Amino acid sequence: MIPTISSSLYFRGTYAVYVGLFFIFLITPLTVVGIFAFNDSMFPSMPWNGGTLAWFLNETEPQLGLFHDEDLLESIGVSFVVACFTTIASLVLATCNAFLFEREQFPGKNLLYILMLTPLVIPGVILGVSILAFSSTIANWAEMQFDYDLEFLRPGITLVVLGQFAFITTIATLVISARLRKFDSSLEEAAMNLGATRIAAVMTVTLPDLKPALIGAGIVCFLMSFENFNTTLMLVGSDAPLTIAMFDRLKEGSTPVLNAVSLLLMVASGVLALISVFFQSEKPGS
Amino acid sequence: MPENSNVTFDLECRQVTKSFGDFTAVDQVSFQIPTGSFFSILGPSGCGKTTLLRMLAGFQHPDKGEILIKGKSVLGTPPNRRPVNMVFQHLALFPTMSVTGNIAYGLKRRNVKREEIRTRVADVLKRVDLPDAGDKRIDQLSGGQKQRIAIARCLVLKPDVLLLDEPLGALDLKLREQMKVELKLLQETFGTTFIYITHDQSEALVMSDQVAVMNQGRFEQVGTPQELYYHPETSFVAGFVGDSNRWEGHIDAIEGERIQIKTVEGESFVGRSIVKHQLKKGDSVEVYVRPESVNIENPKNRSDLPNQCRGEVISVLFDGARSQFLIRLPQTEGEISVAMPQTGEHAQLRKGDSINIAWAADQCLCFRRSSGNHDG
Amino acid sequence: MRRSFKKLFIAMLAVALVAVVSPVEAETLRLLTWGGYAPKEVIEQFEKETGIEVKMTKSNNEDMISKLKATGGSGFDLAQPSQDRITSAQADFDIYKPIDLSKIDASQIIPSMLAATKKNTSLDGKVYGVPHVWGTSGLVVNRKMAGQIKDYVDLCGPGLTGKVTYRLKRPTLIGFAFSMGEDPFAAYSDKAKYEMILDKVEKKLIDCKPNVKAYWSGGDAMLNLMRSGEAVAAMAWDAGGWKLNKDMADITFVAPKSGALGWIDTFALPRKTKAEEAAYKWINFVMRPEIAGKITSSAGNFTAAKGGDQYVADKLKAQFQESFPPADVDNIKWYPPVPPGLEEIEGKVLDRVKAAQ
Amino acid sequence: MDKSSYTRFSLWILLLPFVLWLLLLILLPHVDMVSISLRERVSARNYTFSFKNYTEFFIEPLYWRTFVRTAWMSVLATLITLLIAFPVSYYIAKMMRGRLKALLFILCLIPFWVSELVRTYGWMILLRETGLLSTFLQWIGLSDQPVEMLYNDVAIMIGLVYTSMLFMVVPLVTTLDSLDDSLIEAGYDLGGSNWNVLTEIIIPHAMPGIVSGCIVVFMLSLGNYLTPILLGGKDSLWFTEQIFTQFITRFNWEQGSAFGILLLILSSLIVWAGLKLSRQSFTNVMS
Repeated sequence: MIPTISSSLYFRGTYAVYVGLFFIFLITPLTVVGIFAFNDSMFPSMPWNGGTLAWFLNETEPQLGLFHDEDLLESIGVSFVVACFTTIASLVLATCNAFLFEREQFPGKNLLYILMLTPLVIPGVILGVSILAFSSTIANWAEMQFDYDLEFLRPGITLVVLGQFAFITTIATLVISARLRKFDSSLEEAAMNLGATRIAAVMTVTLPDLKPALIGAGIVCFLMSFENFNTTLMLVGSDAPLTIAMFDRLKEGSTPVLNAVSLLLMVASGVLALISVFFQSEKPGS
Repeated sequence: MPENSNVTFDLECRQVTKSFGDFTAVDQVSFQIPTGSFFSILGPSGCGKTTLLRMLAGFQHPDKGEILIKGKSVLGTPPNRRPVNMVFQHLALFPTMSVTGNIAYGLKRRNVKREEIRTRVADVLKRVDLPDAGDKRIDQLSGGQKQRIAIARCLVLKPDVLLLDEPLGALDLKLREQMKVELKLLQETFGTTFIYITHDQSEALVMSDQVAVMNQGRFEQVGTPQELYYHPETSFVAGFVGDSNRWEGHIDAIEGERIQIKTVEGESFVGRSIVKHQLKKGDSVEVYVRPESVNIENPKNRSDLPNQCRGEVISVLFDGARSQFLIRLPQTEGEISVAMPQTGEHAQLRKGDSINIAWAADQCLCFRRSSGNHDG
Repeated sequence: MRRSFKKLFIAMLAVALVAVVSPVEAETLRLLTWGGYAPKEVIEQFEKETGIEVKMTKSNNEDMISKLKATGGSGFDLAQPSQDRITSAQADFDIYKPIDLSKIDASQIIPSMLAATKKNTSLDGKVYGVPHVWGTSGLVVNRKMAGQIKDYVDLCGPGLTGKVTYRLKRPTLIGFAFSMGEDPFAAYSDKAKYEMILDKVEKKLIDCKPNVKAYWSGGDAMLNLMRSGEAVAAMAWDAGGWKLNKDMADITFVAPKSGALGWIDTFALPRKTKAEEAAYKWINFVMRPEIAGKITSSAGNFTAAKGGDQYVADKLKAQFQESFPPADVDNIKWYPPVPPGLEEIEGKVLDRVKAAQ
Repeated sequence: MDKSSYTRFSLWILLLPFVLWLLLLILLPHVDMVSISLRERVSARNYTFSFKNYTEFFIEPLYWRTFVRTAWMSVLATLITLLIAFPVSYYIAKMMRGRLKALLFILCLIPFWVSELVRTYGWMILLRETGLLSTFLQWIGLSDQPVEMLYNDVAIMIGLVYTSMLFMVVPLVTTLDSLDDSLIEAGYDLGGSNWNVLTEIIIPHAMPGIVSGCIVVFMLSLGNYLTPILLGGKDSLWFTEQIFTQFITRFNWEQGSAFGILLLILSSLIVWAGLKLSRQSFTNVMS
C-alpha cells in the first residue's frame, strides 16, 4: 500500500476515485456559496437568474450590496478589532507559556500543563457561559460593594476578547512550544557566552528562530478569533462581530449578501494562507 | 602537579565539586592552566567533563570549590560577564544571522562601535582564513568552515580562556584529522589558552600541551601526552589512553620493582609496579600490555625478554598502520592483541599459524584492582 | 523579513490601540429594539435634528431581558420590551430604571394606551414603560392553498404535513390555549390550572409537529418561508401578513376565531442607560404623528401616537379593516403582565415540544 | 547575581501571567458556574442552595434524551469522520510525493480558512428544498417535486462530519507521515498481507494521531451549536442548544450552568474513556 509495493490497477484506481470524491465533497459547499454571491435573486437558492454584482455594489434596499451595507461593514470592523487584540494577547501569553513549559522546571509542572490544555476539551459554549457568569458575579459584587460598575466585565468587546483569548492561547502555545522544543538551547547559551544577558539572548537569538512559528500561530489565532461563534455568542454586547451578525441574518433567511461576505472572507483567508505558507517555507537567515 | 609560583595561571580550579542529587558529577577537581597553553580534558562520556566545562563557562554553579580566572574568582559572575568563551559541541552558530552577524554578535553586546566591529570582524575572518565568508549564510558553509567561524566568533572577543566542547565530534574522519592540526595552529597563532574536552584520545594527544584524564568526576592523571601514554599512573589511564591487553590476576612474588603475576587464567607474567601503588604479595591486580609493545619473535633468534608465550593466530585484523594479530594462548585459551610491525616483517602470517611472542617487564604494567571496574 | 513581521505586529497593535483610544464620536443612543421599529429614514432625521447618533440592535423579548440581565442593565440606552414582560423581569433582575413621566410629552400619546401601559408596567409604585407600537398575533394564511384555516388549532389539520410554521415561544402556547377553548389569562394567578391548560396545549403541539416546516424565530424567516411557498400557513404577527399581502394577494393576516393576541411594545430605560436625555428625546421624537406614521409603514404595525394613522398609507388601513372586522377588534386578547414563575413552566413545555419526535 | 535566584526570578515572571490566565479565565469561571448551578430561585432576587437544577435534569426525560442523543450523535460523527479521513490521510501521507502531496494537504485545510458559519451556509444552499441538489434531482428526473433534504439527522451528520474533517486529517497525516516507509516494506517482506500490515503496523503507529483527532472531533461535535441549529431545524435537539436556551431565552442561568457542568462532566468522561481504551496519555496526544 505504498508506491514501492505493487498493487492492482483496479485498487489504485478505486482509491484515487475515492480521494477525488472526498475533495469534491470538501470543495462543493464553498464553491456553491461563492457562486451564489452572483445570483440575481433575492434568495441564495435556485433558480439561477443570471449573474450580477449587485450583492457587492448595489446601493439601495432591497438588493443592498455588501459595500453599502453599513451593519455588515461595521461588524467586519468589530471582528477585525477583536481579532487583533486576541491575536496579540494570545501570542504574548503563548510565548511566555512556551518558555515556561519548555524551559523551566518547577513542582506541579505536569498538572499545570494539563490544565493549560484543558480549554481544548471544554466546549466553546461552556467556556463562554462560564466567563459570562464569572464576570457578572464580579461586576455585580463590585457594584454592591463600591457602587461602581466595572463596565468591561459586562458583555461587550472586552469580554469577547477575553473569552476567545482563553482558548486561543492554548492553541498558540502548542504551536510555539513545538517550535521551541526543536530549538537548540545551546544557541541561547552561546549568546550568553558571547556576552548577552539572558533577555538579550532570547530577543536576539531565540525569538528570531521562533519567528515562523509566531507568524503561523498569529495567523491561526487571527482566523480562529475571526471565525469564532460559540464563545462569542455568549459574550457579545451591543457591537456584534461578523459571525454573530451573519448568524442573525441567516436565521431569518437572508439575501445573497451573505454569500458576498462569505466570498470576501474566503478570499481574505486565502491571502492569509498564502502569507503563512510563504513565511513557513522561508529559509532561515535570509 | 608541581607548584610553580612563577608561572601565571589563566585558569585555576580548587576542589570544585558538583552533584546532581545523589550523583556526583565533578568530585573535588583541582588544576591550574598556564597562560597560552592547550589543555585537554579526556574522559569517557558521562565522566563529568562537560559539567566541569559548563561550570567554567558559568552555566552551572559548583556546590563547593573555587574557580579563578587570571587569579580572580568568577563564581559570582554570570556567564555573559565571564572572560571565557566557548565553542559548543554542535557549534551553536546562529542560523538566523550571517557569518558577520555571528562574529559581530559578542562585540555588539559590548556596545563596540560599528566601525570597529567591522574592522575586527574582517580581521578575524582573515586570520581564520575565510576573508570572503562574511555575507554567507550559516547553512552555506562546509563543516570545517563552520568550525572556524565558531572559533572566530569567540576569539574576536579576545577571551582569557577559550573552552571547546568536543567541537570535532560531528565531523567525518578525514576532516577531523585535518581540523586537529588546524586547531593546534590556530591556538598557537592566537596564543589564547584553550581548554578542550573530548572523549577521543587521539584528539587530546595530538593537540594538547597538557591532558587531564577524567573518570567518574575525578582527575585520574594530569600530564603531557607522552607521560600519559608511557607512564600511566592508574589502571584507568592505562586502559583508556592507547590500546591495551588486560588481564586480572594476583601477585605471586615481588623482587624490587619486578613483580611476578599469576593471571586468573593461569598465565605467569613478569611486570613492573607503579611506585605509588605499593603492592604486596597476594594483592589482586590488573595487568596491562600494549599491543605495540609485544614483539613477535623470530623462532631462530629468540630474545631474552622475561615474558615469553607461544600462540596461534586466530585472526588478522588488517587496518593499515593500526593492523593487529589476534593470538590465542593455547595453555589458557586467553587472547592477546599484537600490533603488526610496519616493517613488512611477519606480513605473511595467516590464521592458524603459530608464533612466539614476547615483551619486556617494563611494558607490563600492574595496578591494584580498583573496586569500580571498567572495561578498558 | 524580520522587519516585515515587526511591521505587521506593530500595525496590528496600532489598529487595536486606535480602536481603544478613539473616543466615542458624538453622543450615541444605543437602541435595543425590534426590526422595523427604527427605520433608517427616521434615524437619519433624528440624527440630523439632534446630532445624536443612533445605533440599533435588533432583538426580541427574551433576548432583551437576557442581554440586560447579563449586562446588569448597561450596554444599551433604550429598550423596547412588550408591556407584559417588564415587571417580572424587573422584579427578578433589576434591569430597568423608572420612567420620568414628566419628560414624556404625554399629549402625543393615545391616553387610554398610556394609562393601560402605565398600569401594567408599574412595580412598587414606579412606572417602567411607555407604549410605542402595538399589534396582534394571529394567523398568516395562504388563502388559495390553506383557506380552511380559521383558528390556531386548524394549523394542525390534515393535509398540511410540513407546510405550516410558527414560533416556539409563549404566544403560541397562549394562542393554542384560547383556540382550544381555555382562558390562560384567567389562569395566570392559578398555577395549577395554568399547568393543566399547558399540558393540553403541549399534547396538541406535539401531535402537530409533523405539520411544522420549521419553527421560525425572526420575522424575516417566516416571511421567506411563506413567500417561497415552503409554508402555506403560519402563526405570526399581523404586520408580517400585511407585508406579504402587498406582494402576494393570496396571503394575508387572519384574526383567529378565538381572538387575536394583542401586544404593546414599550419604551423602557435600562438601569444603567448612559444617554437618558437622548432616550427621552428619541421617545418624544418618534411619537410625533408624522414619524409614527413612518414607523407604522416600516414595521407594519400601528403606534400609540395620537393621530399617527393619518400618515399611514390607505393600503395598510384597508388591510387592517379586512383582517379585523369590528367584532374581531373587540375580541382581541390583550396580554396581562406575566406573573413571575410562569415562564419557567412554559419553558419546560416548549422544551418538551421541541424535543418530541 | 546568584544564578539560582536569577532563574527563580524568570520562573515567576513566566508563571505569573499563565497562572492569572488559568485562574481568571478557566478555573474560577467554572467554579463560579458550579456555585451558580447549585442555586435555586425562591422569589425575586432571593436564592437558596439546592440541587434542584441537577435533579431536574434527571427527572425530566427530555433533558436526558437530548443529552444521550447529543453524545451518541457526536460519537457517531467522530467514527464516520475517522472512517472517511483515514484512507484520505493515508493517501496523502504515503501514496503522494513532493508538490502534489503538499498541494493536497493544503487543499484539506481549506475549509478551516472559512468560518464554520459559511461552511454550514454552503450546505444549507445545497440541501434546502429550493436548493441545488433538489433542483438537480428534479432536472435529471429522479424526483418530480422539490425534495427537502435539510432539517433531519442526516443533514446534521453531514454538517458535523464536514466541519470536523480537517481536525481528523491533520493529525492523521502528521503521524502517518512520520511512519518510515521501510517499516511497511518490512511488513510485506516478512510475508504480511495488506490487512496484517494495516492492523499491525500502520494503525498502531497512527494511534496517537487517531486518538487526538477523535478527541478534537468529538469535542467539536459535542460543543457544536451552529450545525445542529441551522441544518437540524425543528428537530435539532442538541445539548448545547439547551444551554443557550436556558441562558438566553429563559434567562435561567442556574439551570443553564447545571447543564453546562453536566456537559463538561460527560465530555471529560468520554474523553477519559477513549484515552483509557486506546492507552494514550492526554498530554502526549494533545501536544
